[in-house]
Amino acid sequence: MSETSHVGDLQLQLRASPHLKAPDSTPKIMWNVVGSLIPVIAAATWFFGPSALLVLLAATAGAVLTERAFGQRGSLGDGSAAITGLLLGLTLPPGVPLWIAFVGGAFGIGFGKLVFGGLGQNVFNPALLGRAFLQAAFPAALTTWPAATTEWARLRGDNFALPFTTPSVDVVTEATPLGLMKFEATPTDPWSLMIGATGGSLGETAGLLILLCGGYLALRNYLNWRIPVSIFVTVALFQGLLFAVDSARFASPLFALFSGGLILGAMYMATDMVTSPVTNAGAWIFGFGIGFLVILIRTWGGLPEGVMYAILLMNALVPFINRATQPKPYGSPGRAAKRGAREAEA
Amino acid sequence: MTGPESATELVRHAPGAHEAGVLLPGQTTTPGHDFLRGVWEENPVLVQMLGLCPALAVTNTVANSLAMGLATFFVLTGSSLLVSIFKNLIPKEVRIASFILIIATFVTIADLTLAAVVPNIHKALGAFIALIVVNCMILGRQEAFASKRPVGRALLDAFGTGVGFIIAMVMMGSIRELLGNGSLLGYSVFGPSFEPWIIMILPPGGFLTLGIILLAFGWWRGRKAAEVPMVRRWPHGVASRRAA
Amino acid sequence: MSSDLFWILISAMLVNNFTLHLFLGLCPFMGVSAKIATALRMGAANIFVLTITSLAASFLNAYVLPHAPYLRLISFIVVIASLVQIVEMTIKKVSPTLFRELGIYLPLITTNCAILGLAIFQTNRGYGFLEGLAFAIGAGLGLTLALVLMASIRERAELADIPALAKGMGLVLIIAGSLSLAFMGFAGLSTP
Amino acid sequence: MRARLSFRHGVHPPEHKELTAGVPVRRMPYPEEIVLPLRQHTGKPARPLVEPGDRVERGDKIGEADGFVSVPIHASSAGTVKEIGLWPHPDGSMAEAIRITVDAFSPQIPRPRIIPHWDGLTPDQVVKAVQRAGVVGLGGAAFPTHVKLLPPDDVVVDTLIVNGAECEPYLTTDHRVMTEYPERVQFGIRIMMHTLGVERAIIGVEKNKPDAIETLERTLPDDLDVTVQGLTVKYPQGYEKMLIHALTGRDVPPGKLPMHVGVVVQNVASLACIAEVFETGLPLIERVVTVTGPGLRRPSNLIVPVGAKIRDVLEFCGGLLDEATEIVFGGPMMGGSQPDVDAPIIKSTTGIVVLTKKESRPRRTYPCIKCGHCLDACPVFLNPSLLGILAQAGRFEEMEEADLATCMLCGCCSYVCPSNIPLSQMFALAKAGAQRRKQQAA
Repeated sequence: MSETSHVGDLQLQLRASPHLKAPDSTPKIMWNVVGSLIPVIAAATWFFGPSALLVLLAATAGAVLTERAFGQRGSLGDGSAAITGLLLGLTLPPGVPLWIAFVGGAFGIGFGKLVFGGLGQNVFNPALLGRAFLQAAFPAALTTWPAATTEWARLRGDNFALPFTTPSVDVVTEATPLGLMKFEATPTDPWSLMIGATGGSLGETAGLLILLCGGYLALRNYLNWRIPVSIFVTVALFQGLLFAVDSARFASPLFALFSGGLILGAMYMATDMVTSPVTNAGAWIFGFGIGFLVILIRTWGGLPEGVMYAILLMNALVPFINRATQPKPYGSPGRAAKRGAREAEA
Repeated sequence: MTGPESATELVRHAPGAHEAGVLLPGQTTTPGHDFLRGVWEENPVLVQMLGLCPALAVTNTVANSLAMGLATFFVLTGSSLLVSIFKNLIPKEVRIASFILIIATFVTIADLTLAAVVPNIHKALGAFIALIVVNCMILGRQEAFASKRPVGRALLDAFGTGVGFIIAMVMMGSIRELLGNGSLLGYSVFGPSFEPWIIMILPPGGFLTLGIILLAFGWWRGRKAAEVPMVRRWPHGVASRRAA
Repeated sequence: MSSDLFWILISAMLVNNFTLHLFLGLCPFMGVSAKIATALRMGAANIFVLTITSLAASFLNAYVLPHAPYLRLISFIVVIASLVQIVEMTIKKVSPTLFRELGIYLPLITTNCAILGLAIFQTNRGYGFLEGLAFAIGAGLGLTLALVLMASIRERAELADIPALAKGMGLVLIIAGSLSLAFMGFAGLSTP
Repeated sequence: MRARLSFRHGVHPPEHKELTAGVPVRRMPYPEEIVLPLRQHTGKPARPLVEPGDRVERGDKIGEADGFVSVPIHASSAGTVKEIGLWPHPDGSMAEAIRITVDAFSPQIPRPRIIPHWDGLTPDQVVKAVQRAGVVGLGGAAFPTHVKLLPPDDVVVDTLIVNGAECEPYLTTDHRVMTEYPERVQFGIRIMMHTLGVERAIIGVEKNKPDAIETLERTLPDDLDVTVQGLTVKYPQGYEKMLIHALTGRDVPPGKLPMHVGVVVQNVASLACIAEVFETGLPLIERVVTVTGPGLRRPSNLIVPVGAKIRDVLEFCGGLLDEATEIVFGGPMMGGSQPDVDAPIIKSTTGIVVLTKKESRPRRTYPCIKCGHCLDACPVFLNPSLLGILAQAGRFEEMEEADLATCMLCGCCSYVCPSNIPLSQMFALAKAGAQRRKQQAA
């Protein structure tokens, strides 16, 4: 938006107002998200060994290479493809074959984002769409959770299975806390969930750390805090209600909050700016919907975990939510009515 | 926001409706074109987006696709033949109802035949055989073509459209079975170590497969358009009408 | 019993969504899903016709078809089409406004696979009168949900910078596939 | 009283007022030539009354008001009319202007004139006097002041709001007027309350000007209900609608004027100017201008004769630094880039801000990522994200349905947009387009 005109000895720039600009930029936001994931990645590597890094790398390579091949020129610089790859990697089990992680990243970027026109245009969270695709395509590989081993450097599964071949499962596997709860009604101690001493996907453990990293983004206004807060409150409320009804059959709210991918999903996936509502009222509704669906699927559905589907379903509703929660402009009758009601209350 | 004013307008919004092979008054076509049109250029599934319900629902294996394609081919040809023969006897007011009755009769025959000949496949296809009745492609050919043309032409058109439908069905079925099961017509292609892509035989796989085929067409068309800057080819000489 | 009806409704609406899981009613799903307002009306009209269909099918299954099972398909088609025709004429007489809102969609719906599909599925599963009704309403709500979701997404996508090769139905199918993937989350939804 | 006087949303750009906030107002010497455009206010331009070669004294009327929403133009210096023709206008266009060669040896004494005593005048006579003096709103919009003083019969005005918010970064004109001429401001309030017949006046000043608040409070008249209120420091606090909301809690409905909710808003500098009219009899021929910015050698607050060229003003302030890249007329949030340093200061010029490469470096535009920051910034509760997407898709009718008309082009959305989408620029274009369509339809 700038041009230059020569007047005498001066070279003047012409720009449209405003002539000042807030320091944030889209790539800065995106790379901050990537940076805030580094501690989470480190924790995953600490818990799951080199497999974690390999899987994250493969998923990110799938996402980034697809963006590079089919995306607009220079679109890698905005960092959104890297986020997609890393987040997808964090939702995968450590032992998953690398080719599967790669396919997930490629699918997420290709069909979750690029067909819609690239950055900012997609409807579904690309990382979760990739993950949902993998879940439907390779259910066995995606639900093989290797048990913790004493040897840190050992691979946690057949990471190096040849492309398109079935991985050979020769590791000892264990159920995730949610699986244990759902199919054997055995709750796990919430404290071990918080610090990450459990099995599961790379980003499903160490809830407290993810909360901290997400909190950093919220403080810098790089994510809308209303979404995670509303998800957590909804889940805690509904699970609390169930727990109060029958504490033997249903898990405690604390368990519900810290088990599975809820923290990662609420902090990093649901808050994806592109696929969440633009209005704050919409953010509350969006979060409530996710929380409600998580409880619905976890309690009454056939799957132990529903965070991914809950977020994808609410993603589909976002255009509708945006439309329903349009702000009432200054001075309009709608706004006057709202103010009147507030003053009557006061 | 205003809704469409009439049903015809609504239909015009339907995908591929503008190229749905609606005959314009006084328009003539060659027999060869009558046949070939439906096979590829105006393929009912891939171009006109008609008959999507079976194309997505039963194409998880090649065998199912083929059976469904043949059954539909049979119903389409039979109905077109009958409609074309009796076109002058059917009063205009009840023509749609009569078409549906004729189609339903042929579907019942197909249903009973399949049940007798290939009971396994008949079971796999389930209710979707009965649903051939409401395949808009078949009714569309009766309304747009068979009821206005001599028997021979009507048959040619039905053959072409039916073949086009089978091609699309088998195309979908092959992709889905190959990836979803590693086999074609039940014979393993990639060997036992192949990890099947289960999603391809699930409902989302149906949507995605057709979507990907259409994207590939779009890409191919885009490349062709980039090579030869040509005027959009309207079916049945619409372009010349526009020019006049 | 009433909870059974509830789960039949939920199943038809979410778990085995007519459009996204059973591929029924795809014509309106692809064709009339460009605008939310239109999609909502189409959905409402669908719920209405599905309910009538279910009632008609229950009646036919109970009293007519036991005597002539081979007439099933033909009688379904004929009865549903004529019923819808009668209802359409009645609405036109009684409430022209409602007719303007829904009327033009009715004849289109009659030859929609969702309608006949409902009658056949209802018969195959041996649903009685009330179960059939719950099934029809659930299916109608499911259709409406899918239609409105698709319409709202398409309204947004229309403003986006869609790559040339994905313009048109290719993108719509990819969106439908994604929706169908998301709806897989409802798999197995039933009483705990 | 409410704890925080403010409005919702808005932004906090860096203020940079420290450059000139403590610098007392100085008088700039007369330049060699002054240029007086006939269009210096909202409404119809004035008609010229002089011919080339005419001798004019300081304060002589040289342009006549053309209709009710128009004001006359006066010579700001003694001299000879050189030419009447097109000259660069600060809005970027070329406009009809009267060029006067300044008489370097004139003592610049105005012709003797009668100074009416304000108390003896009816409201109508005050309004006439204000119009005759060519007074316009000095806050930037340049709306003829007298028009605001004549509410229609069915409108009851109960409050005069005095705008001393000055929310634009860099600018300190109103700040200096309030601290250096508080009596004039108070006198202006007195005349204004008399004319409007209102009982109550509220002066709103952003809290970043404690000395101004303190000075005004010290000089408050005893016999009138005038109060000073400190406002939260936030852009655009000085916008009429935001200010009314902060001070009275009232919202102006779309398409209505502040007087329809019982309020008249006047800028402090305009009030001081009205006071001067009734003190000295001189029309509006000079004004306080903040000349500032990181690209300027000596940032200052100046009394500048209307019509002085930017070039002369900048030279008086020591000239530009090498890094200077852009000259902005008015504040940096809403002002326009100046293509030509020969354009003159006009009645509505609140300041000149010289920006450097650091502020004006071009930034890459990214697609909208729907972050919603613009919704949180928009002081009139629009959805700039949606409006921007509609604008890019060329859907101008739908933009109007999305309440484009409520947008006041404050620039908050563009300021916060991380994707650097020129939202307010697109809205300005769309609004202009809507205006055109409306005119064509009529």
